[in-house]
Amino acid sequence: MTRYLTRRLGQALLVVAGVVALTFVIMRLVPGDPAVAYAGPRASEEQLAEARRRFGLDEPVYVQLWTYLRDLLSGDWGTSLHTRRPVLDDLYLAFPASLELVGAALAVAVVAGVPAGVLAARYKTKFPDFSVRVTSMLAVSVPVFWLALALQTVLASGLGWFPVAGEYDSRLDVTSPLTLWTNITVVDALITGNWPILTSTLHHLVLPALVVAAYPAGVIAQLTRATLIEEASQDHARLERALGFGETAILTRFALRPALGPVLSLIALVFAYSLVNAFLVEAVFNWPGLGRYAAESIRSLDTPAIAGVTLLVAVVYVLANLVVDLLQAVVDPRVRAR
Amino acid sequence: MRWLKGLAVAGAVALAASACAGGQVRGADRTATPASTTTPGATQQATENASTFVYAPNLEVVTDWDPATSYSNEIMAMANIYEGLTRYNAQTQKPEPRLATEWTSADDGKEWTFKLREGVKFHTGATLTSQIAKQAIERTIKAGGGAAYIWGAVDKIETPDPLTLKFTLKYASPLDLIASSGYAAYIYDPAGVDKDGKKDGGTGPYTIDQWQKGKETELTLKAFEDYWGGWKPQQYKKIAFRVTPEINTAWQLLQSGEVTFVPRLNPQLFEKAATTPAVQTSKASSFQNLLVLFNTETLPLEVRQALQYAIDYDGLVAALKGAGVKASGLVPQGLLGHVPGREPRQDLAKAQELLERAGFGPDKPELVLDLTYAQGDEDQKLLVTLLSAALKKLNVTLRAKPMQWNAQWDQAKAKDPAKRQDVFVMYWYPDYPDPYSWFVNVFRSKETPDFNLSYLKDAEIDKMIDALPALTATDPAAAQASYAELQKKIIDERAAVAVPYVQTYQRALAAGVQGYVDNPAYPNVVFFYDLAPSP
Amino acid sequence: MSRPISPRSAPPEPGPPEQAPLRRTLPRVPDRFAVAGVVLLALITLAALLAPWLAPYPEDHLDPVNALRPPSAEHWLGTDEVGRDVLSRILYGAQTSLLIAAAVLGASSVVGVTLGVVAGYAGGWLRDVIMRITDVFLAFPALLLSVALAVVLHPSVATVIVAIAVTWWPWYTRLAASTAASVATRPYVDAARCLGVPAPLIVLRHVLPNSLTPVLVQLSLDAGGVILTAAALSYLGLGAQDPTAEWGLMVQLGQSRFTTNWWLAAFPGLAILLTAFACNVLGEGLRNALDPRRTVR
Amino acid sequence: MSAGPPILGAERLTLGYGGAAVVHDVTFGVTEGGVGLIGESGSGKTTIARALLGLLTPLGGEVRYGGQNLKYADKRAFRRDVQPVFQAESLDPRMRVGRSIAEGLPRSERSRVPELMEQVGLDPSLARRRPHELSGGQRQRVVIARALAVRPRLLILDEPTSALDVTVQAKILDLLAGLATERLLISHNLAVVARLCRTSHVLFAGRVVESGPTRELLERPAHPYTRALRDAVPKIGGRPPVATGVEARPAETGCPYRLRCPLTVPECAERPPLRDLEGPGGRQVACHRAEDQLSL
Repeated sequence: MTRYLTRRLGQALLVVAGVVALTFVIMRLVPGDPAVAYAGPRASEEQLAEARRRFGLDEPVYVQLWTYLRDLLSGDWGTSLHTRRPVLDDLYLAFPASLELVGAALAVAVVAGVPAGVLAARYKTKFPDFSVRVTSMLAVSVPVFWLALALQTVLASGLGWFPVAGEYDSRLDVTSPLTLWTNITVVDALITGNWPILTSTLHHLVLPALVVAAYPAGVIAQLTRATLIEEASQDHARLERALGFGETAILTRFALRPALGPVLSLIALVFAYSLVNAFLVEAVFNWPGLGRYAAESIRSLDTPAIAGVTLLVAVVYVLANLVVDLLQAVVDPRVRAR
Repeated sequence: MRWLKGLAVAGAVALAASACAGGQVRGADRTATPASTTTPGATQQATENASTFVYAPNLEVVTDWDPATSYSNEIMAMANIYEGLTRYNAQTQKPEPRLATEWTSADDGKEWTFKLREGVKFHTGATLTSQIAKQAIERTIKAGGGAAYIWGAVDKIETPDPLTLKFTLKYASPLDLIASSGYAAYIYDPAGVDKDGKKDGGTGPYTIDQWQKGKETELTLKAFEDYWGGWKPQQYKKIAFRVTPEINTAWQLLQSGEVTFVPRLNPQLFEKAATTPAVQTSKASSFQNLLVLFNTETLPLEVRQALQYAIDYDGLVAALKGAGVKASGLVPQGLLGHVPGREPRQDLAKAQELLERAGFGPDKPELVLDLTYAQGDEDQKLLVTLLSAALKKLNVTLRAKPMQWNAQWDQAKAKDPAKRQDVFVMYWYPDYPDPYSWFVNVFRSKETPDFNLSYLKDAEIDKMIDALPALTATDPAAAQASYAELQKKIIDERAAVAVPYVQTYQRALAAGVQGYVDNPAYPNVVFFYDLAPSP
Repeated sequence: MSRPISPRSAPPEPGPPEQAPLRRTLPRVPDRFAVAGVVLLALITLAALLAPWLAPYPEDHLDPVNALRPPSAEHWLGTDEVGRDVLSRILYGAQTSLLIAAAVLGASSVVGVTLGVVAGYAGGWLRDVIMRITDVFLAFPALLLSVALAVVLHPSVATVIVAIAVTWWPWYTRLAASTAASVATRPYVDAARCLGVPAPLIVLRHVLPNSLTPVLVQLSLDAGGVILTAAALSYLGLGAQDPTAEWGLMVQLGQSRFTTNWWLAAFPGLAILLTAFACNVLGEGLRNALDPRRTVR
Repeated sequence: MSAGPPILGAERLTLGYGGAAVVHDVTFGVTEGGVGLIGESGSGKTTIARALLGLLTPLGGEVRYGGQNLKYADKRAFRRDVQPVFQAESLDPRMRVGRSIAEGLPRSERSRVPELMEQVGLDPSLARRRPHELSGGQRQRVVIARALAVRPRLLILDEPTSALDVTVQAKILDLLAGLATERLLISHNLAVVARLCRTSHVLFAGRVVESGPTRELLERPAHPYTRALRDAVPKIGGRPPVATGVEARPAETGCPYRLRCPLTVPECAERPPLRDLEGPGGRQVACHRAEDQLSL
């Protein structure tokens, strides 16, 4: 196990190194002089030169790559051109909000997807199965940015069931200010027992979480259904049938457990993907996360910020994959031997 | 400024232009200057205003807390925290007293003396003196960032007494106007400047309450109790900036009463706002106009003139549906140098005739032009769509590229002139309310291009431009004549530019707010102190 | 949407011992679901191909006087802010979407399969090098890498194609490598080697054709993902540019008018949904048909 | 029997994948009259065949071709001389059988395909079919025709008939027996081997446990494993032998077969038996109890 762990970690590091190199290349290729963007349009030649020195743009490329690497490792991810703050600080603020959104979405996805899959497997080829298949297929095919727009207009603006946008009612900042610990509002509100903010945040979370949950819920339902049907067709299920267990009991009591393994590793895999999906939704719902930050960075061609976001998501992605593989290795010793 | 605009405008992606025209506000009378004193008996039995005024900007508010270098969106907050010596009144077209109560100029505009207001307290607790004001301005000049260049004429500053500030200039300049700028002209206590936004060194009616970078409600302001203007109960004591990138979301928030003020709407939403009971609207002409700059180095005069005639000015303004009005020359209405009655008109027959004279046109070789414009700007895109449709008929192909500002600008400044575009589309507005900005930045010749992106090089025009500040400071009538002459030369004779429209700000705010007036000299700024809920 | 990470994308186990040609396997399991996908996709393709004849108005027909008209008899799906017919633009948009999907899948499968087959057949260090490179590209969520690339390149349809293809090919490399490695051990490959057929010819004649089936299935499963990713990029302003008719771009342009002129964003979004749905259903059916373990009816 | 070295041979050949040996120290030559390699699946037969075909690099020892190490031999001549005949399934499912047969032929000789097909008893009109459109026996004939195309001197037959029906098997064996080439036959089926090979080697767990004239082996097996093979496969068309012992795995020390062997003595656990010359026809056997067996 230790050997497998080291090898797998080594691979992950290698991949991260490749990602760093790729981000560096992309940053080099972006048109527009970052020094100009930073120093402002009316900067004098001296100010420009100063900005170039600041970004190390006057050095040869390999030195720049080395500096970039060293800075990354020492926690200096560069300075955003549009917020003029360290990129890492910006990410530290934005990432928790996205984490909150994606976490909520995945919870919704599991709560909706697993029972749907069970239902479909139980009544396979019948109407419930058909509707679950169609719905889950629609869920993975829907453009999230469009779904966000539609749900916001109908459920929030039209019917008034949910708030239109935002993370919580901003008036609460005055009446019951929130002490920040983790920067994840829900968690902080829980820790500090700030109920008004907690309920407000949960209420605000519903719509964006539903939208982000569409894709993972669809995939989870499909996977649960397929795994359950496979499990139910195996020998042990036949035995259980012979012992007089009903179909529902077999599915939920015996088949569901082994099916949960793949679903769990799937969740880890769709995590990073949902993070990217959240990017497309955050602007619509005014959610102060990574996506909104990235969108602004793209608009202002803020290369350090774009690189920072890319790097962060790639690392999350690599980590998620690593976790999946390690989980599988724990569960299934054959993986280790590969 | 262009840079800021690049941000703000590109940021507006789906947002229609900021809007304009007129200056009328539905259901609100205006209070332009603070009441000098608060006599408790005089105010009606107004109850203390406990509500928060929520402003919904489409971009992050603060990128720079330093009043010396601040040059971006934070003007929305800064103009309420900090004050300058003067403030420009868009109605009278004159600077009015703010921290200075009166001022005089001498020596043909090369010497200016400002009398400071008495009893003004900084948020730091310090009292305003000419010494602190001098320190602030000198610090701003030394920092050299943002719009610090506006003080370029200043030679030295003296403080003959604690309330008198005397400037000696290298050349004549309208310093009272310069001092009203929304950028780099603030008088502040340098001890209060804090880049982390925990405190500030302003004198204005509001001070920083909380700044949470990256949060949805990024910034809250609270009333500064010791404000020299005093406080009435009904005035807003709490201000919040709630960042809302999507215009459609902003509108829904306004409708549900969660935000009080939305600075930009598109024409359709604005129309809807006008008929929504809970919402009032405001239209005001701005100082921001669209420039279509023709490359004077690559395009023959006839082609440039043909392009001027090919633009469907009326169609464009009609499609803007109130978000812009046809421009009359380079200088928007409300500024010195504006010349009425020179609105351009489309004339395709004339355009074709001119093209044919240059050897192009329907039966002649095809002409291919490269145009660059701001990515994500719907109004510029509209211009491009209409222009390419018109030019197609004249056998001219417009290769239009939407670009990020940095990239667009970089290409325009390319060392190799062959790599530069033929047509450059951008917005321009002045840092302080004076038309000089257009001429010195965009049309004065320069060795290496920066904003002179028509690449015009004309010694005579340069000479006239250089004389403008002194004329403005000493002889406004002569300045006006000079501006008129310059516009004739640049637009008609040299055909370096076409100016299709001036933007109109179209604001939407909660119906219950009284006293909102747009001041185009401070774009997107709401002077919260002037507002109150209707009784 | 970046490349979906779902069970659909996991490189399958090396297939059953002998994969019969796709053609022969297909009719074995007719899935009504898949048939529905085929029909839907065929209709959409037909609409795209016949757009110039079907569309009631030319693609770039401007009519500012009739701007922002709601759906009516003249304009079934209404008009946009410069008076262009939404229905016509959706029909032309189908061309763009299908073109992007075809180009991305074509380019990335050619590159991916070539590298994968070489890696799978050659094995050894060559395989290791190729696979590590694919790992790096796989670590980027497709949308993000596309964003980064689209920032570097100029936003356009071509950029979208390049950007997505760059993130897409590694999946086919993985898939083809694992299949090719198993094909390489087949007796007919040994037989060919014994006949002295040179390695490149063996790869071309035997390994490549016999590694294609899983890739074809994966391609059909991926079409929906590509269309969604392309739409997302255009929605972010990094893809197709006006006046090109592209669905994601149309949603983005219509977004700010969703409360006032809902048809601008609603119909293009629906078009994306339907097309992605058709592709996904078809891909799912194909996979079920070709993978007996998963055939569940 | 002609003089000179055998056309192909194994010299102390040790084979394996990824460093782990599955064939240990095997030596034999392909002599006139056909040579058989007999053993259950997993005994290393196919691995040896792949090594003899030059598809697998030996871990130790060498493959000898025309009296020299194959490594240094003329590969083109070798490829012409030695051809495999694998199972019927060894055809590319996507390739028309005519093309499969022609694969080893230079372009100018493609016209020989009908002739080759007739030679193996196939109707030339089948050339445009794909493998799945042919019967098992037809496919096997295609495989043989493909090998014959380059006019080899030696065919290495790896289970050429095991997937076929009994009647078809017999026809294919007739065909093979009638060919004018040398042959090395690999099979689990003693009866098939007896039909085609004068000499045979019995493999167990990657080792040759008994060698000798095939008829001798059949009539008087000296090794208990050979006996088990013979008894389990009484006639053509039978299934591979099912191990009778509870423990089917080869032992790692001593005699590899001892865990299945009904005749073990303490010595079997102590050291592996040597391959000794025993009796006529170059008969060799590796068993501590060989003499007892022969005397049975």
